[in-house]
Amino acid sequence: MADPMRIRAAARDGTVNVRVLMAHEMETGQRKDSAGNLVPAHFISKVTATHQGKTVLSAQWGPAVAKNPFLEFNFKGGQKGDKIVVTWEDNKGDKRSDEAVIN
Amino acid sequence: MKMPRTTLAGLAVAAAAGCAGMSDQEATQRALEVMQASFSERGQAKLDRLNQDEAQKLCSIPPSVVPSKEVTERIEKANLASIRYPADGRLLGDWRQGERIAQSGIGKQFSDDPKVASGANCYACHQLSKAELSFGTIGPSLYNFGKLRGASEPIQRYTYGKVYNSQAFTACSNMPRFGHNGILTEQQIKDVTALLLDPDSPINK
Amino acid sequence: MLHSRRKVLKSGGGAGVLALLFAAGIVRPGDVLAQEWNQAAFSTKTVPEALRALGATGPAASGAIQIKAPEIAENGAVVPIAIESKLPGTESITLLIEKNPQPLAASFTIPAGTEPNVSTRVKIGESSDVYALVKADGKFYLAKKEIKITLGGCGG
Amino acid sequence: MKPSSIEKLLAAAALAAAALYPAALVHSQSAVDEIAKYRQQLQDGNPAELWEARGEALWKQKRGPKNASLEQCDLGKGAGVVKGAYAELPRHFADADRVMDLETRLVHCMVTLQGFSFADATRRPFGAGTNRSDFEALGAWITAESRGVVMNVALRHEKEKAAYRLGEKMFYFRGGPHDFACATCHSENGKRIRLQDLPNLTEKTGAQLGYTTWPAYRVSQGELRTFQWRLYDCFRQQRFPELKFTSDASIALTEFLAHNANGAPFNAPAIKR
Repeated sequence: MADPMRIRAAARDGTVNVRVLMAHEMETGQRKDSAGNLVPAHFISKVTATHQGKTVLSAQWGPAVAKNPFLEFNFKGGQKGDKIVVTWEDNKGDKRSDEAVIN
Repeated sequence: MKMPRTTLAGLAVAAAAGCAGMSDQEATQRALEVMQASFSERGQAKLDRLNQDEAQKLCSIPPSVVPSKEVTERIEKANLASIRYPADGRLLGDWRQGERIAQSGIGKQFSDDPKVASGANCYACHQLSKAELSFGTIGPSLYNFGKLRGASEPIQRYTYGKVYNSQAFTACSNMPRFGHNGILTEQQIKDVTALLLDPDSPINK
Repeated sequence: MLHSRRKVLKSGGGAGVLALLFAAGIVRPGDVLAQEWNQAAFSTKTVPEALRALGATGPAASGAIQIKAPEIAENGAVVPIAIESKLPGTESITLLIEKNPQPLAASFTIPAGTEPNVSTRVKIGESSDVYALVKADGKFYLAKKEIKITLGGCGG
Repeated sequence: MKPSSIEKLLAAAALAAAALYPAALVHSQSAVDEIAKYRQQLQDGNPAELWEARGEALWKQKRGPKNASLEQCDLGKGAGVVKGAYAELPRHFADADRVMDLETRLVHCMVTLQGFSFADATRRPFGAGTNRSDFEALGAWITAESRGVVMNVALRHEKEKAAYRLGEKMFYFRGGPHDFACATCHSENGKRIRLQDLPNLTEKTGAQLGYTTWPAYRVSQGELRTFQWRLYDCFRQQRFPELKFTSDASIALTEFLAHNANGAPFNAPAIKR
């Protein structure tokens, strides 16, 4: 089971700034381990963020996104106290969903 | 023998010395014993790496402490005597190989494969070619090293010798003694010498 | 409709089919992002191939796209990059790294109400141009920036 | 589209960008300024937070043969007091009659409170990918609880004074095939290795800058590293043998460096190359 994300969402002047840290190895599939064997690719491939059920961002990633990914974006219409939900899915089908309250 | 300047560390030691009840010599000895118990051998890095030679012992001092002229001369004389120049008399190798050696920082670590040739990691401490922006400043810039000095035989001998054993010319230099301590092979030192002196080397452009 | 469309994408697989569908206005890239990971585009080995796979035929160079990234990165394992589009009607923002084995790094779909400004961190294997591809009002636009990757530390 | 036409287009893209955002493409700035910008951009969003979250949970989790948490662990300010504790470590602990740094104290608590053997507790000092280290998680959280607290490492006890004294000797100790000491890289101002600034750890400003920014998330490794790792890997690159985790030499050096940093606010976990 993957570790929880760290999500920060802050509303200012009608715009919500969202910053997310995700715990993931983001293996490229090109790295060799100490025994010389190729480590299989393992990376977050899809990310979605929703606010009150509406998608405010969706993304597709390849293995070039850095280990323990960071994502920042801004959307309009969120209020303090609203919930934002971020979900990721990796290329092996593992999923993780976390939520944060906008402050 | 040493001329201590007042450094922060020096002051703290002065304050602590009496209470900890050790002479400088005792503290040196005790530190070595603690280190011997605190490291374990791994791969090519055996515990004998904690056995200091004379230069290492005499140079285990802050940079603010200047060794006496007598000590300096003793270190330089002994190290000068260690330099082995190539039997074939040729001191300049291939600067292209030299550049590779200058870029590589591997070798002699417990994590390194002893079968793989070591690098000299020159760029970690020196500016060399203009193209490499990522260079250190622990040592002086060597950009245009050969252009400024030419490549006469005495300059070649000095350069080869300096890479072979830096402390032959500067006691307690921070620079590793690449030939003396078997970090680089004779051919590798020739290649690094060429990197520094060859007119076609990017260092002299 | 949805079912058959997915089937087309899966069985067609190749970039050509996608491009045709994009061109015909049958599929919008946004729809693809929401559903299937774009295997075809992420597998391409060059920027032109990636652009083709994304259906971005004939993108126009644009000064209204800003790539915010350091010109020199201390380490290629983590390079912070933010892309901001000032193009009205921005629908998606895509990041490509020319010298990476697979140039397509990340693609973001920007719904109405979300600012066309995203920030992330990527791996860059060696000094390279990076491209920001923006789709706005149905058209593709492109901007680039060079990022140098340096060797760092003690080197061992 | 042929690659050649793409190239033309990309050149045009660069020109257009230069017209609108001239600052973005100015090349006159030095490499050092650009690296500073790189570091600045990384500050916002430090993955160390992921370790901090795991560390806090681990502190409270009942584990080991005694099925106990670490919540009663005394880090020097009383059982269970975490806030500000790291800013006063290493220190002499009467219950063990030994000077201990954070990691050593955690091992002590894992053994005494949770019932782990020393070997089990110290099986994985440093993490690698999915093989994670408890010390790195606990270290991230415990040190974060000292953020902003002024460093105050006392030399009261005889053993603290002795540790400082020996740590200083070790700092200047030259050895191995490269003749390196800690001092080779860390005893002068304004030096760097490649493009990385080297703090002068023998004077206050440098010692403060160096010591108060560990632990750190190392982007080159994608791992959170504590001060024990910092010393371990410096010695590896000094070409010394392998430094034993929580060894007396590691604690003595930490005592020397931490005390030299006194007076500065602690500012970690940080993020570094």
